[in-house]
Amino acid sequence: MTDLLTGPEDMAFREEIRAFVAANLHPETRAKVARGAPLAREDFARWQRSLFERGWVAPAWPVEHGGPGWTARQRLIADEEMFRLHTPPLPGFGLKMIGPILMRFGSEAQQKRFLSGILSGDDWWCQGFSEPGAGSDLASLRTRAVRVAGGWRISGSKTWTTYAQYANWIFCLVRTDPEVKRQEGISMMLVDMTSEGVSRRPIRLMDGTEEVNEIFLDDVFVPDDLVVAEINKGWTYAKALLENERFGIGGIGRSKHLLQRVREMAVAAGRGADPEIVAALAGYEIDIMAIEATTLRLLSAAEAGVRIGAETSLLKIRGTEIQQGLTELMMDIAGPAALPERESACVEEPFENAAYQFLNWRKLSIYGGSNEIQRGILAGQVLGL
Amino acid sequence: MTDLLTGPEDMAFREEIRAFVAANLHPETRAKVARGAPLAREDFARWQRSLFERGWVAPAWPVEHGGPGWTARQRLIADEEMFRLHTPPLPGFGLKMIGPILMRFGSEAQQKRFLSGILSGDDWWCQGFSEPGAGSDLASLRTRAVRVAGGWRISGSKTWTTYAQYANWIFCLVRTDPEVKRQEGISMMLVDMTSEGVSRRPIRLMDGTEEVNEIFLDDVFVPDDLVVAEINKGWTYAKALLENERFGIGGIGRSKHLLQRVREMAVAAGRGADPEIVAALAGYEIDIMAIEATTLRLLSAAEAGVRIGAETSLLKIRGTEIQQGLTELMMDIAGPAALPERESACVEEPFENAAYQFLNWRKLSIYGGSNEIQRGILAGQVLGL
Amino acid sequence: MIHFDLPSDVALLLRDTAERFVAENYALPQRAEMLAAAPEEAPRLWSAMAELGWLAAPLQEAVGGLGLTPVHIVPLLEALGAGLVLEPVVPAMRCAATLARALPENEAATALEPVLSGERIEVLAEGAEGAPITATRDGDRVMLLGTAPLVPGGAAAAAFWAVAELGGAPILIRVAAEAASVAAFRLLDGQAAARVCFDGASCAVSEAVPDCAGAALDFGTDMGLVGALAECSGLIDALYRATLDYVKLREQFGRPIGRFQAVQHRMADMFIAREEARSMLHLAAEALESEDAGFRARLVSAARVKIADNARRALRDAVQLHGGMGVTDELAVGHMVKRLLVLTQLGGSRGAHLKRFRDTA
Amino acid sequence: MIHFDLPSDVALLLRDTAERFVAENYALPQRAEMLAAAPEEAPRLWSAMAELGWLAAPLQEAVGGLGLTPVHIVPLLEALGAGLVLEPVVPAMRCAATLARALPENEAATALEPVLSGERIEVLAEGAEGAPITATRDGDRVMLLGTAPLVPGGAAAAAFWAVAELGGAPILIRVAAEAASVAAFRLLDGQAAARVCFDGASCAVSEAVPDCAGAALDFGTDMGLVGALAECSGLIDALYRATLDYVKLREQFGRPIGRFQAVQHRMADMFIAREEARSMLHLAAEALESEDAGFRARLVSAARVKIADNARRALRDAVQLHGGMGVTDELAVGHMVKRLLVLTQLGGSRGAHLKRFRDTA
Repeated sequence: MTDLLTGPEDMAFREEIRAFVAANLHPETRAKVARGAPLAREDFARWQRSLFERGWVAPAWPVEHGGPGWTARQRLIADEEMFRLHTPPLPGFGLKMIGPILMRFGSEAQQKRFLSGILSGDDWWCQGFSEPGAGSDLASLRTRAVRVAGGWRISGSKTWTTYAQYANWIFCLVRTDPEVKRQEGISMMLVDMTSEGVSRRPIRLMDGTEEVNEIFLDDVFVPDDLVVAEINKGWTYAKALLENERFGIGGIGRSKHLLQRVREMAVAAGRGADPEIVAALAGYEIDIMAIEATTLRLLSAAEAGVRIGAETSLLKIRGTEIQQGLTELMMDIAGPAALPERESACVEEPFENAAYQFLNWRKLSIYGGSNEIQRGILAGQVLGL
Repeated sequence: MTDLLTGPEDMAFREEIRAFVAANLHPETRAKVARGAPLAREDFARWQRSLFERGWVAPAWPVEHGGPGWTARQRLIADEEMFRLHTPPLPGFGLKMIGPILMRFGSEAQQKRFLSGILSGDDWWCQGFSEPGAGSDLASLRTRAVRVAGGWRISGSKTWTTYAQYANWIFCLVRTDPEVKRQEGISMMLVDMTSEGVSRRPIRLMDGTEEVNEIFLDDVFVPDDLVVAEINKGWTYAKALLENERFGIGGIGRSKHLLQRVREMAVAAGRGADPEIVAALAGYEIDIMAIEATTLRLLSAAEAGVRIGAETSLLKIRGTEIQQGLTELMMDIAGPAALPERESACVEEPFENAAYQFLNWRKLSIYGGSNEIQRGILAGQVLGL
Repeated sequence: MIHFDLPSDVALLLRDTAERFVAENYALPQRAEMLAAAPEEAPRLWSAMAELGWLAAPLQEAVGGLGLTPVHIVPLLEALGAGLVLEPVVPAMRCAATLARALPENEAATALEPVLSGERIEVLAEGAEGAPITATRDGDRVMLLGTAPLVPGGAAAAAFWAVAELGGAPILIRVAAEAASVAAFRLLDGQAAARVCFDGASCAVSEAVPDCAGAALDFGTDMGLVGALAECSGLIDALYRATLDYVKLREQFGRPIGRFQAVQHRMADMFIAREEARSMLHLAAEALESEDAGFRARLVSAARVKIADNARRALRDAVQLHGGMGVTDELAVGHMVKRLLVLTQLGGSRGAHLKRFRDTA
Repeated sequence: MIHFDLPSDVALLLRDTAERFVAENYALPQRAEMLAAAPEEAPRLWSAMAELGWLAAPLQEAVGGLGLTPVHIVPLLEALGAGLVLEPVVPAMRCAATLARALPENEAATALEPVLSGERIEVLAEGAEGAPITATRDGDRVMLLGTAPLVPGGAAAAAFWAVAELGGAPILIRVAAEAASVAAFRLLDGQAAARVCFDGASCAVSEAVPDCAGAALDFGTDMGLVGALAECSGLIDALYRATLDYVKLREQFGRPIGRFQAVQHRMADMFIAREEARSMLHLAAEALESEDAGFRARLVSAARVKIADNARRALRDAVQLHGGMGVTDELAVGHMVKRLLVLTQLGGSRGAHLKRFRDTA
């Protein structure tokens, strides 16, 4: 891969990252990431702890809240290097989602209470937005909160809740005013997962993992001080999420990491010089370069004061198309070696996760606003159609 | 190309076709078709005359109206052989469109007056359906016919009228009742192109040809006996068109002919063994085979009494995708040799029409119901969405 | 020469039986139970399937079969594919078809009798691409060396017919499971397979079955491919139907998602993918009857390329249109997707079939 | 090392001037008139363009240029591309950039003076792939043999700089148009080109310009590629904007077609194609400043692959969404499509650039 950001300062910064990773990344975690194996809680927690201690755990957070004070350019470099060195990508529910929301909209008490736990990993957050009936159409959500003395009582269910089995907190969108329509009347609340009435059903995915869950909220009490900012304004805060880290949604580091793995697999399969594979890999490398160049160009414009809005949806669309395409190429390279169940004795390294990753990563074009939704956003908000 | 229909009777029939073509196709016409050059009126007329004399000009017509009495299978074979031998595909406005409509809905007088001219080519018909404001949405057409003594007076304009410059007759959809909505209130009328008030503006296409025209109808008188069947039922007759020749809309003969040309070009360009080209050509050959197999399967079902409706839209969609893909491959093979204007002195055979054919055949996915419309038809009429 | 006749009454009867069988025995909870068993356990419904005549169906009567041509069997196999059946019907058919051609009639009848009755499972075992199983003569015995890394249906097989090379020519050698080193495992779609090491296995020279110019093996390969393609076609159809039902029911933004044009166009493409797959399957099944091995290979490989391409496309779209539900293990869709993946990964790469298609032109 | 700074004021000024120039001089009827002229006629607006400094812009001041870096010129070239300008600006720039590097400074200044002033057109002329123009020494003269089959801008050139091989090394030899056999013709987008046969042309050995390791030619090639990519990017943007306007206006089934989801998604893809093209263009333009020829070649070829792919996609969709109007000669769309086609057919195949991209990794 050709790195685009290679000025002297960039290179020094890269060196700093590399040294840190070399000194701190657990070899077991590293091996899992390098081979696309599922990660355990400990893999994440251990790595988060290291980053936290170094002050690097929240690249995009302002310094006053515990961020490292990196520029957007440095964040892209850090992301690239971390992926290249097989560090596990930390789930973003605390660091990229509720953290920034609380910094912007939360009360001082909420910030004081939660931000440090998000940084350290002592608190593990999950996200309670989607519902069985409200996926792409989030505004149709039905989980209700009813006013009681000193707070609210929530009833309903949330789904696709990633890593809820590890979480002690969940931030939820709930309907607080059923009379007004759709987006209005929705509030955001912070719910202690150990509260009475919270239960969980793991959802087994087709790749055999249990990353996601359904969460049932049965008359769960939430005190007033755990409501985020104003009642009935939750939609606004949720929408603001989309603006966070939006220059990172191309997943460039992730794509480059995957490309590297596919290239290694091609070599392992004896097809490192197969013209068809070689051409396909070069094509993807250029595709990634185009997304990286677009990210940098939009970033540069934003830093110069140009308003960049929903344009970044294109990074999500193309980034996920590239990643899904690469998992398919990976599977084709692996051939039958991709087929044994990965827990079975007859797996063949390095191919044992190829088909599983293809299966698992089908989600990329579905979650966080499906690619159909993203194209609709581009058409509506950017193109004015 | 692997021929699928190769039973002894099939082979005998193929021989008959081949002998006829060898004896009758003008070498100049043959050369033009073989190289994808534009055809003149004379190329069509000369070939139609030969077919007419042999009784083969209208493969799908019943024997009593002058058809050869071929089975559907023989029609597919004839189409395949004719294309393979570089015969020019006759425009279908008379033979495939108004002819069958008149046979089914026209008066005996109309049949008597027009069918023989359609067969012999003495009459050249064009089609007056589309209008500047009514393309995909044909039912929004605005050309009006007003009742007068003994007939109607038409005013309006028609567009995309292929080969109108050669035509002496045009069949038009016109609005005869502006009060009812859309499909209702439309009639079909036969208009003598030499009538007072008919004028023509050629439309130059981006490939430089002038195949299509805009036709202006300025208070043109049409006597009652040139109205097709019932007034205000024109939409029904137009829709029936879609059912004609529907097993031929995959354009299998055309695709195979094009594939053969592309293969020859690859050899001429010294890339006959280029693995990328070879793989692409094999892929297209299989794509064509799939469409041929589907045509035969649907046909066989229809002959066994299964009702086959809008399913045949898939033949149009995939057939045109294949043909457009092949023109693009052809252009890639030709490289810069595709670029000189084809009238210029520096053209390089056999590449001189490659880019022009790419340009000209963009129309395939637009006319006769765009591929978007065809997918809508499948979704609506077959899938029930 | 292809006819495209409609399915015969026999074919439809077989298919209907299979559909009923699947409905009764293969609901997802029942299937989950089967998946929980150890892979080397005998597949639960094997003898029931044999009793229904499914294994005997495509073989000529002289060797104990029912004498049905491939086009008669295809609808049955489509139903078994759509039904996510775990029993190794196609691998067993492939093995039996190979033996029926490689062995003299009376020997074949004897060898196949306990197989067709469902008493035991026997399948072919081949080396990996570029690493064939080799045979060498040692006096009046033939010694084997090599491993078959992935034998579908091999987990519970009583015996393997090792496909080995002896002096450059293919031979078949029957090796009882006890005489080989068998490691059973499941594939990601749940079907049981085995890695079989033949090092040290041997038989008398007289017991090795030579295959004249590989004609029996070639036919068996094409038979196995068509069987797998039938399963694919059945699965594409099942995915299409499940997705169509889903988009008609699932509402977002106040209406069924099937009312959105982007969804409609994608469903139209899935319909096209299904129709093309069916047509190519029919073509390949008819070609299987041809004694022209080149023609047969050419059409089977063409079908393989097209159906695998369409399967990939259909499975991607089926998951996407099911949204979050599509990636779970809770609907049949996820299981169908895995099965289709496995089927398209086995039996040779796209490039290899494209090459075979060209080489037989 | 890439910066991605926003366009400078100079760049924007050049672009705005070009846009005004195009608006005043390149309405379709005006352009149709130009196309009706014989191809060998001098392009009408050439000296006006030279006066605006466009030809001198990217050259260093020491050779008579304005000393602007490639990123400054790119917006100008995008505007000329979108404007369907017929004058051979990019071929002339490529030639001048090559000479500025191949010749000693003072000689370059002298050679370029009449070129940059617009007094005459001089372009490079290369043999076809696999059929280079060859040079042989004959005493103190160099004799040429070979043909350049397609020289963009060659129809009205006063002189050609033949790129020839002399003993395996590249040299440049200036041949006046009268000394070569020139056949002028138009390409399908209307631009004038020539087939130039150099058989028998010669010059003194001292006049032949050696190019040390092809460094000047390589730079010129990359410069020419970036120029053509800038035109492509401008055209993709123009197609995108024209199509967006069209789908907002054109009504079918009672509403603008831009309200149909299938059209919206396709427009979103066209937007993406445009954005990616712009980004890759910027990347390539910055890379042009690098003295690392491998890095430069790598990024230019990457840009070429991506932009050509996106151009093809954009032109297909633009025509399709314009429906019947898209295939006519009556809207600018048809002309843009033809121009884009020509640009993507010239300058090397996709495969060749993919290979150059890999080889420079």
